[in-house]
Amino acid sequence: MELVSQILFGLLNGVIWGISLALISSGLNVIFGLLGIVNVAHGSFYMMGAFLAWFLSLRLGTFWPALLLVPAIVGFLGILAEFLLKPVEKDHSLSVLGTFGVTLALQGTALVLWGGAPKRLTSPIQASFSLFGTGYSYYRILAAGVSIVALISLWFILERTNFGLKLRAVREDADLSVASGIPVPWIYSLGFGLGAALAGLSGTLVAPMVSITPEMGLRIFAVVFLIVIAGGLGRVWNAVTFAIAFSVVRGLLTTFFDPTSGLIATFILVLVFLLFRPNPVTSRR
Amino acid sequence: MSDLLSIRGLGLKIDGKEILRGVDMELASGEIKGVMGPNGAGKSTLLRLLAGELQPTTGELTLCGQDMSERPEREFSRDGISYISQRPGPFRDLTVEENLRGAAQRGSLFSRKSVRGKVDRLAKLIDMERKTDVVVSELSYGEMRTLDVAMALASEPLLLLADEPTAGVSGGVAGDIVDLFKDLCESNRNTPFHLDGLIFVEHDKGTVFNLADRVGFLHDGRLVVEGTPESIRQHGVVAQYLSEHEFD
Amino acid sequence: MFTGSKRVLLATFAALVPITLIGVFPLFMGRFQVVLLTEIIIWGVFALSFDLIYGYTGMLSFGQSIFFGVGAYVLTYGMTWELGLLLSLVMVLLSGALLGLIIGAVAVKVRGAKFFLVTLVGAILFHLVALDNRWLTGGDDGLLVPLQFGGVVDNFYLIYGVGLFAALVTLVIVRSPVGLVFRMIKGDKKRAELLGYWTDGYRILSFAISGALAGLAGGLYGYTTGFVSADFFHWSYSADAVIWTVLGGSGTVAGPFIGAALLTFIKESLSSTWGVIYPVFVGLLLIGLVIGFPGGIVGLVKRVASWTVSGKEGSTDE
Amino acid sequence: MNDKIESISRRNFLKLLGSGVASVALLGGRKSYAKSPLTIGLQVEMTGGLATYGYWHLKSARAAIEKINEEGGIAGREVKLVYGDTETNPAVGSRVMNRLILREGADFVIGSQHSGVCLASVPLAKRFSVPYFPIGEATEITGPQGNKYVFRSNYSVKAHAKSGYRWVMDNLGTDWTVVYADYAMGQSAVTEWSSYLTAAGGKLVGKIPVPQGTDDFGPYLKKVDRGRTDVLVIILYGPDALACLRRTHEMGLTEGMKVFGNTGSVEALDVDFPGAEGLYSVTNYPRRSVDVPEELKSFDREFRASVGVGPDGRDPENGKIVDSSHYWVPWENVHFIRDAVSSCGWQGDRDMNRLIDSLAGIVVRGSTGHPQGSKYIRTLDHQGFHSQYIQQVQDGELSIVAQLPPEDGEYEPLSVL
Repeated sequence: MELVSQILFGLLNGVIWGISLALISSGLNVIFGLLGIVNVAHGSFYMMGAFLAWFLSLRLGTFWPALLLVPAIVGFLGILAEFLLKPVEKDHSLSVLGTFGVTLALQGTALVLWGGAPKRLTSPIQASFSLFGTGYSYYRILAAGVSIVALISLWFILERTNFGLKLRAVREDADLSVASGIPVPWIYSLGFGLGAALAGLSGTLVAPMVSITPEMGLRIFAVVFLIVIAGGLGRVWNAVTFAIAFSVVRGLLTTFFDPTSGLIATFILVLVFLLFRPNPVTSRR
Repeated sequence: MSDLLSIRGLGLKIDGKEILRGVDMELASGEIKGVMGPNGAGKSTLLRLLAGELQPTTGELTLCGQDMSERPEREFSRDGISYISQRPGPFRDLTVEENLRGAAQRGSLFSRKSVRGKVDRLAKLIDMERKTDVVVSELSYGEMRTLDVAMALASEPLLLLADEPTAGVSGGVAGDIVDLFKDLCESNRNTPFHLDGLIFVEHDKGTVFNLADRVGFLHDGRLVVEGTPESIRQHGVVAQYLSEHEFD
Repeated sequence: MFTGSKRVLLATFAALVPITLIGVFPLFMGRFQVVLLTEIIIWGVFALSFDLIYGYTGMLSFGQSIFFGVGAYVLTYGMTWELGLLLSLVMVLLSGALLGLIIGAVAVKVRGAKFFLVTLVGAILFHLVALDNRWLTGGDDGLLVPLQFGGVVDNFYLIYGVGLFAALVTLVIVRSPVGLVFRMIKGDKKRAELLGYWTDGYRILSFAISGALAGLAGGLYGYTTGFVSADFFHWSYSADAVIWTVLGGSGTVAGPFIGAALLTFIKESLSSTWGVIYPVFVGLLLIGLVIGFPGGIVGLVKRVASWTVSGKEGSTDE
Repeated sequence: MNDKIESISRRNFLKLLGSGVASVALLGGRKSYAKSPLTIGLQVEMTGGLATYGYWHLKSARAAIEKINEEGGIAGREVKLVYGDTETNPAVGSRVMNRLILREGADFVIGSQHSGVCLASVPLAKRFSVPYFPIGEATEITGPQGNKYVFRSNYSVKAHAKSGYRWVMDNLGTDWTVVYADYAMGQSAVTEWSSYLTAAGGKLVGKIPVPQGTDDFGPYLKKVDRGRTDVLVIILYGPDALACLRRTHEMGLTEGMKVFGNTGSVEALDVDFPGAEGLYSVTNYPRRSVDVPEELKSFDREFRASVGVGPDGRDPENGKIVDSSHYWVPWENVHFIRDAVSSCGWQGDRDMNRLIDSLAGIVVRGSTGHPQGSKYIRTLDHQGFHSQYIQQVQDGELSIVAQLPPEDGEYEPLSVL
């Protein structure tokens, strides 16, 4: 009985965390999957999101405005970074290096501004309910709900708006996009900004649940990349599914095995998948 | 005499789209074959299949009696097929000499002397002895194409595949390239860089009819007709194509 | 080279001057400067190992720390089992090369961003495994290396000698026909394959040589500091090698050493106040290099040199 | 003093850049001893994971040296502080150790808080014959990995466990579940605590390892067997401890169960949050002045005033919270150096053996120089023993609930020097 409750808890908890992971992954999916820019700095946008949420909450005395303000600020940071790196964004190696530079700069800035000590943001909703015999905070449910709304909005933007159409078309055939009058450089900037904003939103949402440190971005970015590649570049729903699956599998593996071994096993699984999956670029629709 | 190259029922499907369907073709030793056809007919694809860059979905491909259809790309070059692609191929960050050396050294990686001799001869053949230290990115388009030809010859191939080798090149240089092909095909078997066969794709019909012994006409992935330049002109589809491209 | 014999001579001379200067450095310097220079040479060899696969063969790997860590531990165990320094270093080279073959054979299956990711995840995995196996690695707390230490200056000349050896071997390799194939693969892998080369084989070979060099750096580092820990596997060591190489100039033998020297030196000279913003500085430097000077310092020097010397493009590899 | 050091190294740098190699020769090399100041080096975490500790360690060492210089220095010589940032990284820490000894000419080095840095520095202390005072708590530092130049005046992981387990068993409960960081520090701590527990007849209900940098403690805490556990022992550091405590509260584990943390769990953290309330933990020294034992109060007042710590355990200038369990160590180590040097008449390298002899077995009483209280450094392995406290979070503040004497922490030496 105890075991069943543990597994059920693990599943549900995994899904809730997986949705946050899906949100940040979808941001990378726009930047890397659709635009083809290898953005190593994506984790840092997430980290900046969490720090800014903490900072703004303390300044304003309430958490909620951060939900709108932070994605806007981080999105702007993204546009700025893309603008700087425009000359090299088509070259995979150079954009890895350039965005790694952005990572170091952002992480260093956070360290200088706010120090290395872990920050804690009090949850805006304190109430919790009982889930399989243990308490579970309402805020987590709310955070997952906001993430889902954001993911649906992203889907809407990509599939139903003119901007989304252009975003999806721009990499397929850059020449054609130019010919049809779309300002290609702007599509890249805005797309990058949109992706960064999603990472920022994800950072904001997790801020009341985690310890906020400058290193949190580096800890997550490899996982996010793996999810986007494994799910197939540019496929929003695949990445969401993979993020949740990854989170659940990791949760269960680390719960029932020695956690570090569980982590190792998860990484090996994903690595094998990464190496032996048919090339997602050619199998694109 | 046995055929140098023979293909039977060659077909290629990509994402459910048929690019080539059931192409049969033979190339006799010493023969120069031109391939013509409208855009999108599958000319370049045919050459890429012959060069090993693409793998056919159906059909078989034999070179000197050896079945090549299952072999990896690099072995085509080793077995005597060289390929000049539609876009200039020299390594842009390397010098002319390094490009030639890279192409020439493959079979004899550590016999520096023989490689060096070959590189010298190639540089002379294309009249670039003075430019060996120039980095490719600084060459003109025509020079790059000429270098492509030399690199293709470096492995001393039996068969050369050339995809529009003279397109975009000024008349003089284009003429030089065509002359070089002719010379090498007609040369004695013991001359360096002698070619046993040549298949080329070309839009310029003057070049095609001047250079080729036989011409094949591709349309919509099928080899519609093949024959001597004289005979092929009479064929309905070809005649129509030629009249539409009067001023090519 | 055909006509460049004069240039080769000039380049050799240009390389001999700093090599000699470094060689006599301990005669004039304090012990700390010698220790620092020793460390810089080791980092230079480490960066060089990265340069071989990135600057020459065109593969952006974040997995160099794997070999660094393995090299350090192989040396530690070699010394613990009293095999002697020479034999231990040979073991380090062999294990690095072997591991390079294995990891290379797996990693070359993918390219571009996926290659970067596979090597990065590889490093993360090795780090986790090292942390998890304290019986072997000592985990975070690490192990002490039993030393037959002969003093700062003796150690310097040992590292200097090995570093020179590593640089020379690399120079010979990149100048050899094999090195030309590496550079062709970097330029256009498909095209090299078309010319008949088994490019994956060459990429694996490049990985193996690089693994041996990175392992050597790790071994030397462990030998110099007398301490190894699971931390050596952390990919941030790989990232350092990447940054040093890009700053110094990738695709050159001197670049990695120059980059490692400059950044180590800058970092060492920064006061505590400035030390805090060092990562920001390096981040902005990296962005600037990538968009402004992809050739790094050596590239810049070459460009300046070709302006001043009659505009003839130089391609020396020192 | 600090400014002087900084400007020297910057000048050094510019010279090397500007006039090439030769000019630095003048600055290199080791100074002669005649009338020069006595130099104490400090390896300090200014950046990286333990930067919160480093901030205080630097203040503490600086204050101690300032005070000693006002009192006329050590054996008539002025004391100079040199320090370097380890970035909480053993490789960098090892380089800092080299620099402090070889370039800055440190005669003594006070070590880092980071065990990895300490272990990497231990062989260097021996190589250069420089007495080294590590602060990191890995037991091996004064055990099989130590050497005769290494003196640790503060507790090791083993000493903490030895001193604390009895109190926890007697006061909180005998059936424990341990949640611990799955890397070196956590692993060795869990081994020590649980072996003392089981040897004394307690029961280890569960052992739950958590990988470093875990954000989601849910699945791990779900494994805690609530019915059978009296005490939830948390052996985690910094961000992980914070994340764990919050989730413990959210999941309702604090009800009907006592929570006990190691020294790292709430060190330098603001404990005014729901998850921390009621938590017990061990500490070497009280965070707040009110909790300092009567006989040490006057020393504590002077010590806090010198370092710049308010009676509430915060920096009055910026509100930073002190790492009360550790920040006294650099201060006291400076005083240990003074005590030993004055008593043996140390002048330089050739007096090294005499110095080592007078440090080994040294006993001190509570004083301004040793505000933490009486303690001694054991001759056999150079490990120090002192009193330890149990503290609890009450109304958002850390209050002392018990004091444990130095003898409680004493264990058999792991190896003898």
